[in-house]
Order: sequence, then structure tokens, then C-alpha cells
Amino acid sequence: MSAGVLPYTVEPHPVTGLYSGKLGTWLFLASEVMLFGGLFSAYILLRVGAPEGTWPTHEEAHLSWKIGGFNTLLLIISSVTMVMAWANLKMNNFPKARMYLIVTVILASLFLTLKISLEYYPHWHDGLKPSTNVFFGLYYTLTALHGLHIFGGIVVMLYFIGPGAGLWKTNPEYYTNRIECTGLYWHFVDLVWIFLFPILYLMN
Amino acid sequence: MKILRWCAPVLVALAIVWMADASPALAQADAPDISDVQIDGEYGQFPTYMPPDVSKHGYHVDDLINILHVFMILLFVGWGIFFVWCLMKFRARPGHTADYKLVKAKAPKYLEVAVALFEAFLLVGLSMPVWARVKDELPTEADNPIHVRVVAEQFAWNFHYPGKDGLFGRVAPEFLNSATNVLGLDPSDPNGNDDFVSGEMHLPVDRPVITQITSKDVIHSFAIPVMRVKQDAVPGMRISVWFHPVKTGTYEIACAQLCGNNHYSMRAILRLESQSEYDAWVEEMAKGPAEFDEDDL
Amino acid sequence: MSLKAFHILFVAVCVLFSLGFAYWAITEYRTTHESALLVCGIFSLASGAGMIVYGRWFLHKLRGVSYL
Amino acid sequence: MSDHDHSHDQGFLRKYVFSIDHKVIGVQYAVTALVFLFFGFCLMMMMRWQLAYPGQSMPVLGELLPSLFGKEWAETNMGGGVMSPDLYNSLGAMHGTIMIFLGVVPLIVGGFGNYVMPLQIGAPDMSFPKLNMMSYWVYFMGGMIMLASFFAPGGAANSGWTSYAPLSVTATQGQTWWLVGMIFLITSSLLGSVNFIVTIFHLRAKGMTMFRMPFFVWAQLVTAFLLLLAFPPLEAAGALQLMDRVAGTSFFMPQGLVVSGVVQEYAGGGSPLLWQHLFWFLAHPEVYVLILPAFGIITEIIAANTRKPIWGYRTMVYSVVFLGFTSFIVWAHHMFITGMGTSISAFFATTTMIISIPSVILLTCLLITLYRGSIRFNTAMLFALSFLPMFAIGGLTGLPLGLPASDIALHDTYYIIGHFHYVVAPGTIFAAFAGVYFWFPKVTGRMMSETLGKLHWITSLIAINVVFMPMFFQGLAGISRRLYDQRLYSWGDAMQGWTVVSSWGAWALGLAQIFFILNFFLSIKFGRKASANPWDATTLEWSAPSPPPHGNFAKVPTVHREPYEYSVPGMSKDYFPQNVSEA
Repeated sequence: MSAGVLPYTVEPHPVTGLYSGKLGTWLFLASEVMLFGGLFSAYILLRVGAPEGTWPTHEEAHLSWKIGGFNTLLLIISSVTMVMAWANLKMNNFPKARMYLIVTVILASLFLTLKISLEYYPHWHDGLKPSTNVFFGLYYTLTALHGLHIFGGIVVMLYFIGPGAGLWKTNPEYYTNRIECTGLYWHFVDLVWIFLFPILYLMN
Repeated sequence: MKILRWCAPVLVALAIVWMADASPALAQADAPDISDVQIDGEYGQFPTYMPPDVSKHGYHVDDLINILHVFMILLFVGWGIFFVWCLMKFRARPGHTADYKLVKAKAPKYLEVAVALFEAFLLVGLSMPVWARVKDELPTEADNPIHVRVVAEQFAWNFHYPGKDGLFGRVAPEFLNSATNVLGLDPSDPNGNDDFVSGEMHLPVDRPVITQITSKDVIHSFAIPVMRVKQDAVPGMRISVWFHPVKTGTYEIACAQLCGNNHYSMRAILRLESQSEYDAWVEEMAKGPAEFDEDDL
Repeated sequence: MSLKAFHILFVAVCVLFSLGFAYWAITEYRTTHESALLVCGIFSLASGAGMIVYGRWFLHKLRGVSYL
Repeated sequence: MSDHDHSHDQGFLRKYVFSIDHKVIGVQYAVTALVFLFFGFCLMMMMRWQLAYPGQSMPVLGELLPSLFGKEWAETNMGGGVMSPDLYNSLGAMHGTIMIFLGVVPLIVGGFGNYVMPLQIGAPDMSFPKLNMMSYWVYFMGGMIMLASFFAPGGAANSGWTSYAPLSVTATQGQTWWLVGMIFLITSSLLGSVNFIVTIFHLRAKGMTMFRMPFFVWAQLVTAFLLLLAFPPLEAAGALQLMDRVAGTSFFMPQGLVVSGVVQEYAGGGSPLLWQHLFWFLAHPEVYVLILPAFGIITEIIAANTRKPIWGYRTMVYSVVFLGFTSFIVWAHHMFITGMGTSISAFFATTTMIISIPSVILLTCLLITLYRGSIRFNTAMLFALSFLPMFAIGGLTGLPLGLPASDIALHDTYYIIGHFHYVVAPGTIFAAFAGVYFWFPKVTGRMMSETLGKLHWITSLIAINVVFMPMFFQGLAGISRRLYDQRLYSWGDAMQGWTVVSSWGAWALGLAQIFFILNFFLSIKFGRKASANPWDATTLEWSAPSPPPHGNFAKVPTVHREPYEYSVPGMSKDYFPQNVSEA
């Protein structure tokens, strides 16, 4: 690990109070805010500028708030389990932390499975495609981008459950920090969903 | 040796001048024929400033540009003199050392404040009123304006005139036919009966014109340099722009926004005529296409 | 900001979201009279309250961890 | 494992190709970017032929390119060796894209930033070395995708570097490649900017407070923030446009579009202006991404070569931070003639006038630094000095474009091309040349030839003004930009003489670069050996050996003073390096 020679990979920097990984993660999240911010503002502009009667009503949108709501619940719980994984690492309880990580991965996978099997697939089958109207274009773009973020999170967590777990033995603090950064990212992704859910499912 | 070192650049500069001098002849070898319409306006061989202005309002824009350029040149020359003087006076040479102490000069601060104030004046005093005038103060019906709709498409300008009734017919994409009905005029709308479409823009002088600009496909930009008018033609939007021609003649309308491979050839002719010539033209145009439409349907 | 602080922020947003969702569900219920809406609205209110309790518990559990 | 232990037994691949040493990555960035710069410049020289001699077959390339791309390509794009309007538009779009995203930014941020910034703050490397390597390779892949797009059916992207919808949505396949390439480039710059910011905050040597950082580091810091926050909206816009092109959505497509007489099947409801807003939200800060590191470079060079502290260092720092903030709220001044209302245009015109003030301050501080200095005219300094008037012309001509009323006459004409090229070409690219001449001894351990360098400077300076000065005249005359053959207009026909002058200037500028290329390669091999501090400069990079070893400093430096302590009274030498504790 080349990072081993650089300062502040584990210990916090005296001025910023953060170790480098955490500062980097926050900066990355700042850019993510701008990314989703750009898309949200596109949503607002297109919605405000939509000609009278072209924005789909609740019925026309065919999005079930029940599925969406359940998925929201899954993601909120997954954030809690993610924090628990980190908290247990802080308390030196690696097996429990790993268990919580596995639960998080399962919840996240369940989210994606439900999303694809109960929403994307039947919608596509019913001819509700991105090209149907601007609303569906936005719906697919926003949720697919969010889904990609979820998928990325799953890959990272699987890495820390499996091959990356060896770091716990050599440098437990470093490992804990990496889980914390993953947790920050995961919270951000869940927060995005908490904003996405109302604007796509409820506000029509 | 030192002279040799500086010779090459001078030679290069001379070569550039010579080539530039020699080459226009080459360029004119197969110039496209644009002589079918004689365009008014003196340009000369190497023009360096704005084209003639044949509008009533254009002098606002010209004044601002003139003031700005005088201001820019004054600033640049003043700045440049100080710059060159510094370079000569403070060049490194035996016996000369730099002064560690930073100058406590007030002058740059005052100058910067002055520049900022002048910019504020340009903005609030000149630019904003002109902009408000050309954008917001559309001529009222009392000014007896001409109404024309400008519909841009790849790669032509269509000028939609309301005819003698002064009312535009309804347009919709479903009626569109690239040979007979380029705008998609609704044949069932009586307002559209005497509407006509022209590829040339004819306007009477000394009357304001209100154009409504839109596009059928991509973004174009409706530019009449001699009228100091420019407005993007955005599909899905209809944007009103007014201008006021004062001098008869034949001029050019350009597309200023990249709109595809033939963007360069998206040129239309603007004919500024006397009121009687214009009326005759309208008379003739309103007759022609209407008959054509009836036969066709 | 550590994960602890971010989690507290997250919990706060979740509480607001639950309240908002409950409000939405109950307003919808008034027009459609779909009982699932009422159930979910009440559940959402309850989980909002639950999140507050959870947040306090979480703060207590991680009191040794810095906010930075 | 630590890299220190392994720095000697790494294989060639790990050491020079997939290296995680910031210096190797910096050189990789710089060399790749210089190649792209030259390539983008060649595209422009081809366009200048068409502009000067429309309809005449191109010398050499008129035969070479058809044989390279095949008969089919030649028929549509280069019948009889004459470039088609489609090819002309492709070259224009790709010239802009390559110069900005593959040339200048990677050179001054990826190259100089990566190489010099960690050295200047006394860091052993960047905070995330592997991320650094990744950002280079992602950039490289993005560049390759852009190059490959020339082979796409219908050629490379041809809707301008701004890719305005709906033109870009209905354009040929090259546009899709462009969008994918852009997503790679954006990802690369995000990774890079995170790395830069963390490095500057966390890895400064002991005693290197924020106000002891060289101005170059400040410029890189602000630039990194701009890249971090301004690029994602373009990524979002790119994703939306990709959806429009690939999945048939209509984010930028309004209802009832009729392209060449055919009613389009888009669902409609989109807004073409949305693209422009998202695009310029990035692309205006991008302008400052182009110019701020250039200011950083010339500040270093001017300080070292006037032998005197920078006048108003703190003011410059505040100005550059202020510029960074303000650059996010001026974007719509690119859109004055899209039909914008009075109050919105007044807002954006006001912010535009406000943002001109810190630029004036930066320029003034550097100018006054010359006063009572002892100016050495080496090649680096000559380039840095010519940056000042050239940037001044670029900045001043921005005024009529920033005021909406005068913008009516000048928008989308050659005036704007002249304006931004004065900022970027004799501005930023001259600063980049200055940087190459200045830091070359540090990177290679050898000096560049001053004679060749000065020849390069004077020829480039003359030629570049011959290229761009006529554009102001053409712009004032109202000639639209991006015209394949301007002689179709009577005023364009009258202006053809200036176009020819400008074209010959461009080719002369191309020839002038031979001096640079020769100098660059010959000096690597035969240049005079350079000491660690050939310019007697004060900042930390000159306290490391030339070239610096892996890990940069033999002993971690401690910083004792401000960056530009030259000609301190009572010292035996006229410079007082930051890391030296006592005289």
C-alpha cells in the first residue's frame, strides 16, 4: 500500500479534523450533490415548463407508492445496519460488524431486485418506456442513475466483506475508516432516494 | 550573432505580410456567385469596423460599441505604456538590483475603482436602457407596425406574412407538406386564407416591424447586421423582436448559430422598399399562393 | 463530519420524510378512502416517532465517538 | 508495502506506465496533452485552408486523408480533396473539444498541477496515488474515444463543442461517442480534483501555512474546486443527452419538431434551452479552469525573474477565491440572445461586470510587481510577460460581449472567437509554454536552449496576433462564426482578405512550433545540465534535486517564510528560499 507512507491515512489532520479518505469522500459527495442537483433542476425546469396537461397524473404515471414506499423503508433500514456495522467495528466487534454489512448488502440487493422485477420489467412490458414522455424519461434516468449508485455500493461492501476484510487484521483502524467512508456514501445514496421517492411517486 | 538571432522573426513577419498580400488573388479564383442580388453597402477590401446601419434604433448599439472600444483602447494603451516603460527601466543589468520594499501606491487602487465605476456606468447607464428598449418596448398598434413571422428551418428562412387581413392562420405540424405547405397552415382556418410565405423578406421603410421568431427543427439565429438585430430561433418558442428600418435597399439576413452542415449557406435577402412598392408586393403575393392552395386541395 | 453526525442528519431527514409521507397518505385517504393509505399513514407517523427514539439511543450508544 | 522500499526494483510498466508517482503521472499528462494540443492545432490548420481557399483541394492532406480513411469516407467528406461542410463542422467541434478538454486543462492542471503542486507544498506525493494514476488513465481512455470517433459512421461530433440540442440530438453517431468520451473526461477530472484538494489541505510540509503557499498552489486549489463542482452538472446533462440520442427520450426536444420535412417522433415536452443552461453552468467555470492555473504559472515565473516579492500576494489570493465563487453565477451571459428577459439579463450582466474586477486586480498586481524589479528576460519570462498584454486584450474584448446591448451585434460572430482565443491561446497556452521552459530543468535535469526558445517566442507572438487580431475586425463587421465559406455573404466576401491573412498567420504559428519541438527533444538529450535551482528561486520545488527522486525530498522540508522572498535587504544572495531557516 503506497498510502502507508503518506500521513493522515488513519489519524485525523490537526486542522481539518479528518483523515484524508474522509475528506476525499466528502468532496466526492459534494460533486455528487452537484450531479443529482443538476438532474433535479432539470426535473424542476421541465416540470414547470411542461405544456398544460402533458405532465402525467398519478394514475397515468402507473407508479405504485406501495412498492416505492416499501423500497424506501428497505433503504432506511439499510442505512441503520450500515451504521451499526461501523459502530461495531469501533467497539472491536468484527464478526458482528460483518454480519451487519451482510444484512446491508441483502437489503440493497432486495431493493434492486424489487425495483427491476416489480417496476422496470412490467413497465417496459406495458410500453411505458423512457421515450413515452418526459416524465418517464426522467423517471428512468434518475432511478437508473440511483440504481447504479446502489450497485456500486453493493460492490464496495462485498469487497469489504470478502477480500478487503484482511485489512482488519493488519490495520483495524484503517479498515474501520474505510467502512466509515462507505457508510457516508451509502447514507448519501439513501438520502437521494428519500428525495427521489416523493418527487417521482407522490407528487403527480 | 545577436543580429542573426533577431533576423529570423523579422523575416517570418515579412513572409506573412507578403503571403497575405499575394493570396487574395488566389482566393477569388472560384468565388461563389452572389451577384444575382446586388447587396447595398460599402465594405472595401480590408474593412475593420461595423457595417452600415440602416435602422432607427441601431445607433444605440453602435454608440455603446464605440464608447467601449475607445475605453478599451485607452486602457490598453495606458497600461501598455507603463508595462513597456517598466520592462525597459527595470531590466536586469550590472549595478541594478530589485527593491524588496513593496510600493505603497494608491494609484492602482484609484484606477481600479475608476474602472469599476465606469463599468457600472456602462452597465446601468448604457447597456441596460438600450437592452430594455430593444427587448421590452415593442411598438404598439398606434405605431402601425408590420407583423411578420419568421420560421427557420435547415437551411432556409421562411417569412410568414398575415396578408391583408393582418391575421395569421393557425399552424400545426400535421398539415405540413414540404412542397406545398412549408409552415403547416391549417386550410380550415379562414384567417390563413390570404397568408403567404416568402423566402425573401420585404419590408417598407419608416415603419416598425415586429417579427415573431421560431424554428421548425434546430436552433438558428436570426441576424441582420445592418439592422443591429440578432435573436436565436428556438424550436418550441416564439420570440418577438422588433426593429425599425429607415433606408431602402437590399441587404442580407444571416444565420448566426451553427445549425448543421449548410449553416454557412443559410442566407436570405432583405428588401427594404417604399410603402407603395411593398403594398404592390403584398398584393401580388397574397394572390398567388392562395390560388395555388385551392388547386392543390 | 463523521458517519455519526451524518447518521443523525439522516435520521432527522427520515423523521421529516415520515411526517411528510404520513401527511400525504392521510390526505389521499380522505379522497380515495383506501384503507391501505390510512394504515401506512399511521405506520409512517409511528416510525417517525420510532426514529426519534432510535436517534437518542444511537447518540447514547456512540457517545464516545467524535462528530468530526 | 511501501513504495520507498520498492522504488528501485519496479519493472518498466510499474515505473513509467502504471506509475503512482505524481511526477511520472504529471509528465504523462503533460506529454499526452501536448500531443493532443498539437493534434487539435492541426485540425484548425486544416479548417483555415478551407476558410482561406474555399473549394480548393487541400495540399498534401487532400490526398493523404482519403487514402487513410478509405474511398467511402473520401466521397462524402473530401470529394476531390476539398473538405465537405460536414467535415468542416466535425473539425470545428473536435478542435474545441480537444483543445479544451484534452489539451489545455490536462496540461496545466493534470501536468503542471500534478508535477509541481506537491513539490511546492513539500509533499512526498499526492494523497491518493492510485486514484491519481486512475485519473490519468481514465483521461487517456476518454481521449482515445474522442479520437476513435473520427472513424464513426458520419464522422466525429459535428455540432460544435457546445453541442447545442436539438442539433446534437439529431446529429450523426459521432455525437454519441463525444458524449461517452466526455463522461470519461469528467470522471477523470473529478478524481483528480478530489486528490488535489485533499493533498493541498493535508500534505503541506511543516510551516507551510495557507498564506505561505505559492500562488500557483492557490490557483490549483480554486481550479480543483471549480472542476469538482461545475463538471457534474455537465455529466448530468451529458447523461440526459445520451438518453435523448439512445433511448429516445425528449429532454431537449420540444413538441412537433420537423427535421427536413419529417415530423419527428419525439414525445416532446423538452426544452432546448435546458441543455444550454446545464452546459454553460459547467462551461463558464471551465473558462476559469483554463485561466487560473495559467495565472499561477506566470506568477511563479514573474516573481522569480523580477527578483522581488509579488505585489499584493494576499489580494491576489482573495481575488482568485472570489473569482472561483463568482464564476458559478455568470453562466447565462453566453445566452443573452436566446430570448432572455430584461431582469435576468441585467442580473447576469451585473455578475459579469463584477467578475471582471478580480481579473483586473490579478493583472494589476502582476504589472506592479515589475515596478522596481530587476527583470531577467529569459524565454520563460518572455512568454510570461507576453501573457499579460495578450490576456489584457482578451479580457477587455470581453466587455462588449458581457454587456447584453453590445452583445446583440457581436454575439456568434468572429469577435467572440477572437476574444476567447486571446484569453486561451496567447494567454493560457503562452503561460503553459512559459511553464514548460521554467520547469523543464526540474523535470529533466537539463536546461532548454535559450536561442531556440527566444526564436519560438518571437515567431509565436507575431504569428498568433496575425491569426487573431483580424477576427475582431471580422466580428465587428458582423460575420457569423462557424461559416464553412463566408463569401456567400457580401460582407463576408469583402472580408475574405482578412481571413487569408489570419490563415497564413495560423500556418506560420504552426511552423514556429518547430522551434519548440526541436528544443524540447534536443534539450532532453543535449541540454546543459541543470542544478537543483537554476533560476535562483525560492519555492520548495527548487530545494529538491533535479529531477526529484521518488518521494521528492531527501529530508522533509520545513517552511519558514512567505513564498517570494527575493532581494531581501542585508542578504548575501538575492533570494531567500522558503525552507532555509537562517541567512
